Amino acid sequence: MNKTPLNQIHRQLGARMVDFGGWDMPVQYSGVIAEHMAVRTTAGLFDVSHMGEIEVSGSQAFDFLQYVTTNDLSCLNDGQVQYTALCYETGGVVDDLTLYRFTADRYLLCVNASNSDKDFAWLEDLLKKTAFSDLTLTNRSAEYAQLALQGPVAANILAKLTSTDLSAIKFYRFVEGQVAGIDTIISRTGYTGEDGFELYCPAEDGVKLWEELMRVGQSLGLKPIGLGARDTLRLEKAYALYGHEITADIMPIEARLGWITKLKKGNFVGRDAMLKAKEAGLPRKLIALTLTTSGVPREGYPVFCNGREVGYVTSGTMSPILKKGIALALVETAIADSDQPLEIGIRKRQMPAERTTLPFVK
Amino acid sequence: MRYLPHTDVDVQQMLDQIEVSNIEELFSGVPADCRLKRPLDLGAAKSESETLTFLRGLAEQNTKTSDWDSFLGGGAYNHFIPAVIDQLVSRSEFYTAYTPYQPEISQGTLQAVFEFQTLICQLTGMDVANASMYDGASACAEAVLLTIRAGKKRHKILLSQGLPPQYRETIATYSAHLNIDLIDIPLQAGVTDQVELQKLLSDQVAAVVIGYPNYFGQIENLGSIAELTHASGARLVAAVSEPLALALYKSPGELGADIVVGEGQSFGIPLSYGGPGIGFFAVRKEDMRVLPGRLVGETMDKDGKRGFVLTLATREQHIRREKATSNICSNQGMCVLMVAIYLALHGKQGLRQLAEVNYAKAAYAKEKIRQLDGFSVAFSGETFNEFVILCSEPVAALKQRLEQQGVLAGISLGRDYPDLKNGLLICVTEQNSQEQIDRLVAALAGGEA
Amino acid sequence: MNFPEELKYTEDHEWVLVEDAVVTIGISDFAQDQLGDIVFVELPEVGDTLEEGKTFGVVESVKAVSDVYAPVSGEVVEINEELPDAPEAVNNSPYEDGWMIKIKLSDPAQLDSLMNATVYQEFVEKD
Amino acid sequence: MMSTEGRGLVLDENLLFEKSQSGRVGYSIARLDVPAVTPDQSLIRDEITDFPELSEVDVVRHYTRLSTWNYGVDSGLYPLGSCTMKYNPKINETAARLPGFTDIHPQTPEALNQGALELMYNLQRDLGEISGFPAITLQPAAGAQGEFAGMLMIRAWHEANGQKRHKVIIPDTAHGTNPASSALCGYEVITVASDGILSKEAIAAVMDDDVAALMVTNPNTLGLFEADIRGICDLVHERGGLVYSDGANLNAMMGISRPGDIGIDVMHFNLHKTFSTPHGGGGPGSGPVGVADKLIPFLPVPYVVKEDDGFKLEYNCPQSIGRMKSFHGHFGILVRAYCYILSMGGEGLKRASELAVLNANYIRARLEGEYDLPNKQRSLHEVVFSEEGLQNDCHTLDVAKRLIDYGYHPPTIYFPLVVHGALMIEPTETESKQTLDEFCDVLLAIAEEAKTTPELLKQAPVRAKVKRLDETAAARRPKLRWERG
Repeated sequence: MNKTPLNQIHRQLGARMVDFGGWDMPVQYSGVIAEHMAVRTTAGLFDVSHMGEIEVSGSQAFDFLQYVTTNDLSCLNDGQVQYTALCYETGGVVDDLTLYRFTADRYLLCVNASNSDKDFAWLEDLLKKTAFSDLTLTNRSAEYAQLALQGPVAANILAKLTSTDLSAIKFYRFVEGQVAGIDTIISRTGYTGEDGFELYCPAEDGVKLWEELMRVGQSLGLKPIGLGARDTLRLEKAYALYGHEITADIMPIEARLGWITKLKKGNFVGRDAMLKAKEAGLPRKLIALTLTTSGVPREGYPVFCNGREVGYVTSGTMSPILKKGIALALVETAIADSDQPLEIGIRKRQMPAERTTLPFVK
Repeated sequence: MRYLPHTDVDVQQMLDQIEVSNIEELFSGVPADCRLKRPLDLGAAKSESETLTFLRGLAEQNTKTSDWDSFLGGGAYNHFIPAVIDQLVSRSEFYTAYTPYQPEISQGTLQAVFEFQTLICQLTGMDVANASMYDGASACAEAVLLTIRAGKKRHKILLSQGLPPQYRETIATYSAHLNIDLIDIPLQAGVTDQVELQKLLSDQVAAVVIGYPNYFGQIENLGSIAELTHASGARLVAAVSEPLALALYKSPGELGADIVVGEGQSFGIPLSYGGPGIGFFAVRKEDMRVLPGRLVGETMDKDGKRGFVLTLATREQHIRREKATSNICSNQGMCVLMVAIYLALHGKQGLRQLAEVNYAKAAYAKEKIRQLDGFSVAFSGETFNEFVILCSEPVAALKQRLEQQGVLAGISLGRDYPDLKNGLLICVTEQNSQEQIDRLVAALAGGEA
Repeated sequence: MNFPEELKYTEDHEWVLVEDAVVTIGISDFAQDQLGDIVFVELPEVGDTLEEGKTFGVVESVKAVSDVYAPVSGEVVEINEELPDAPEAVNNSPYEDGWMIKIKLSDPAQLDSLMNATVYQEFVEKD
Repeated sequence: MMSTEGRGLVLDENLLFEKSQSGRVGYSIARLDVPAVTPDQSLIRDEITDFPELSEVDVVRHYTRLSTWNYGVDSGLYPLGSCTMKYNPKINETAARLPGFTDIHPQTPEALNQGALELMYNLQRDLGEISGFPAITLQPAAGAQGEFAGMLMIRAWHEANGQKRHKVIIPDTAHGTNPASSALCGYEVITVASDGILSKEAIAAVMDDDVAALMVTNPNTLGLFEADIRGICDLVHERGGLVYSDGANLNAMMGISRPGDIGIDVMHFNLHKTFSTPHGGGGPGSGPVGVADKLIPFLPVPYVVKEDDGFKLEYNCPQSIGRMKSFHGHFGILVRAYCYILSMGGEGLKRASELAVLNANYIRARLEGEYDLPNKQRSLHEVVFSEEGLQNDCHTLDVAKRLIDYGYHPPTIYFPLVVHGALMIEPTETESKQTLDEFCDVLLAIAEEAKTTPELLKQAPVRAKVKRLDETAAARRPKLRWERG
């Protein structure tokens, strides 16, 4: 199994480890709920070094990326980050990612751990098939350790270790600076819905960065956070997770990701399929549901309307904040747009669920 | 009638001995208002040749895996069956015998079952195996009941959504009225989501049930799941619907499973439209006395000669009645024999080699299909002889298109997995030649098969 | 068949040896004889609390199972660890090696309702 | 001819594992015609320790020799009470092995397996005609699972009517599976004593609004027809309960009386008893269940229906109790049973029941007097003697073991529990008068031996592969698998 540079630390901290898409990762330290609450109230530190990093550089890097991703690169300046996606010709999603622009001809793609090899192969494939010449793809996944520092007091903690003016880094922007004397990409991004940073540093410095952050963060309530809370946190904010809301079988425009799908920017992989689908009218749409009775909706459970199956749950959990079962579900557009009552099929019973505006936790 | 030996003379002599004047009198205990006052409407008896002709007529209307290119799996597998098996199980000393209650004249059955129990233990990496259950699904349901019995006050069962749907449905039937709380563990990339699993585990969970390989042919990381499960004090049940995989991959026992159940049909039992198959059931020594089903044990006779008997019978319904570990009172005797003979023939080397052939053929098909436009392989993880593809063409139409060309392409997943409406489960075994696989790929691509 | 004088007996054929607050419990010679060859004995765990008249264990022969009932209420302070591996002790030595559990009495008064050897002997003989 | 003379060629045979020779093979696998690839090493297991390695000849001789230690219906009379060990016709085996039946995958589209579905549909129809039930499920894998399915339907019916009943009444003569199946449905079992047959009064005494069902076996395990059955069914129905009938003894009733006509609500069949499918040394069996109209919505899924465009598997039953096992039941066994029904026809089946009853009564008439008969009522397909009157401390077990020396399989012994040292004999219809005479002569001779030379009984059997086995040792120190010593 793959291990991140911080694997030993997790074990020393007594984390419970799981196989996460081939990576030996911490699922929890103290407990999912406690960790969840820490991130919402103070701060949490995540080891996300399993994420993949792919560098694209060269004079045609821009054109190539503009062609292979769904979002519009032209509205991106140096030092900015963009949430975007790679799609198949069918419009289905290869992966979702954050794209970092260093210069007009140097970019870094941060992709999902379990997809990084698939993504890299896919990009190489496209490169062969197309006319783009002057650019190089480099898989830098092994070179980086990545930590996510998230929560209301994240900035206060980070400030103790860097001279960089954090207030100058706005949301979805990044700078290259030093943290605890380590060269680090400081990115004001995250996957929790809280303020915070994602920090990229050389793999060999990962342990030191972690220890320094924990040292200065403890007094401010910083806790190590596992994948368990990472998932409940993102779901409360209704962030899509690959393999759930978006898959090879689901178009971003079906998954409320129209905002990263710029059909007007010109041709890109998957665009034709999406245009066609849009013309025909999208059959499915992602909606948010909250169970009005007890019970926990789970991925794959069917959604019913007047006894008829009209869709299924893509992600579901018990919200630690709301103390209710919450779910994202992909359902027939007509039903999604109507106000007809919906039920989620939990085993043989159908539990009433009401539509909720996103995100679940404001 | 050729099965009824009585001559009129016999009948008369017997009636005289009984001291009644006719057979009717023998039924005097049956009140008139309970009598059927007309003949049974079943038509007249058919001669042997008429019967066979009629049944052949029905048989010929069916689609034989031996004539078509079949890529159907999903819990029933098309493997080759050596001629030896039917020849031996056709010995009527085996198949016309009853459950071996009289050990002195049942040593053949008893030794064969004892050997079967041993073979299953070796294959699964467990300590004790019973004399078999009805099938994999019911064995899995019985395993769930065992963990509830043995789990003291624990009443929750976590079922991976990667368990075959028919297993999950059977478990639901068996546990309907026993205050058991069944909870699904979602999948991530085609395997049990361990993050979700960790969130669901608690001191109320009696067992975690995982398919190995799972319904999508994926090899689950049992070792890591076992650690999580045991950390919460629950039992790990591994359900194996394609046991040939156990000849290649680490055994569930080695990976920490507490109970291993599964379906043995792959080992020399014909598909027969899905039954009879055979369920196997293996546990650790600690659970020996809460095991359901029959057990054969070794002992000695008066002269100190080795012999075999049914043992630990006090677990069973004919003694414990409503307190029994199960209501089961049969095993799959004939199928036990088929499986044991199959395993004896293939042995240490053959079974491994056969598993490798299945793996290589499936890998070949998977790669070919991956390269087709309009198709993608659904999940990236390790698979044995089955895998899921996603089709841009509606699956129902696709399947019918291929049926026109004599290809049974696979099983649509839409009904059991709403999020895999475009999913097709494809199985490739040693029975599928390269030509067959290439035909499948060509047909999928839209060309002639 | 022998029924030691120093013991007290129940109608379910358990015997009780009273040593101040702690009592030792097993099944009588008559009971083991009725059951035949005993192949398995299931006992409670130390710390379990037993209620008079409620079953606390199981004794199995090849083709029969019978529950064993607590003659008195109390907490289990010791069990005969040997029995699971040597169930035959209950046949060969029902009153010594075949003892099953020791419990701390919660209500000594319950002892008064038990039979002495003579009464018990009459009881099994008219059975 | 009645004797314990003669020599059998009964030879010893080691276990597979003891015969194994490293490097020996008994298989052939087609050449790999695709590129060889293997999975990630970290997932792969080491070779299976001590797994056998044998040649084809080794395996064939091993099992052939094992078979010679077995006694089957084809070896001789097999009068096991309540097990109906009738002859297993060979055409059944031929039919079940037709490639059109063996080589069909359960997931094949229904339109492509119409023959199999038609066979199942016809069998459902014929079992319905024989039992008087409007609907049949073929799914249960065996009688015990049929019972379980039946009790689940009863519980589902009560719950659909908003009733939470907790108890099931079961007579003391019942098979152990009855209480076990009830317990699986969460029911508490109320045992009721029967004096040979059940009286309406006995049931009335325990029947209340908390009783979900009465489970009967008819004819019961003493071979007696429950004469009050109609009245008993009415009584139970009046109090809102249902009646389950164990079909184990249907072999006495074909064409005579139909459970569905006399107030029974649900019954399971044992195809391996009544319908001649082989017992296979313990299975596979098959336990279809017939139900009254009111229970149809609760049948397990799937079952076969006939529509304009052919036969289909019906899954869409919202109130169904669900699925009992994978796929569609023990199809291979269904083929054999249907083949039997075709061969017998309606008249043949009735004749089978008549002769089964004649045979049992003939044995009764020949042995009564020498063997104690506790219940004197007119019995049907089986007869139960007790061990009363056996001389010199000989017991039922000794008689059974001595029968083995004479070349017969013993009857069912020590069941039903209500008869002291029960000897339960069910000859079935496929045994001739001559066979029964020899058997009776032997039993009479054994009773005589008990008087004169009891040691012959005590030592028996002396001519089988092994002598009496130490079951106590087997249970005290269980050895349930071979291990390298």
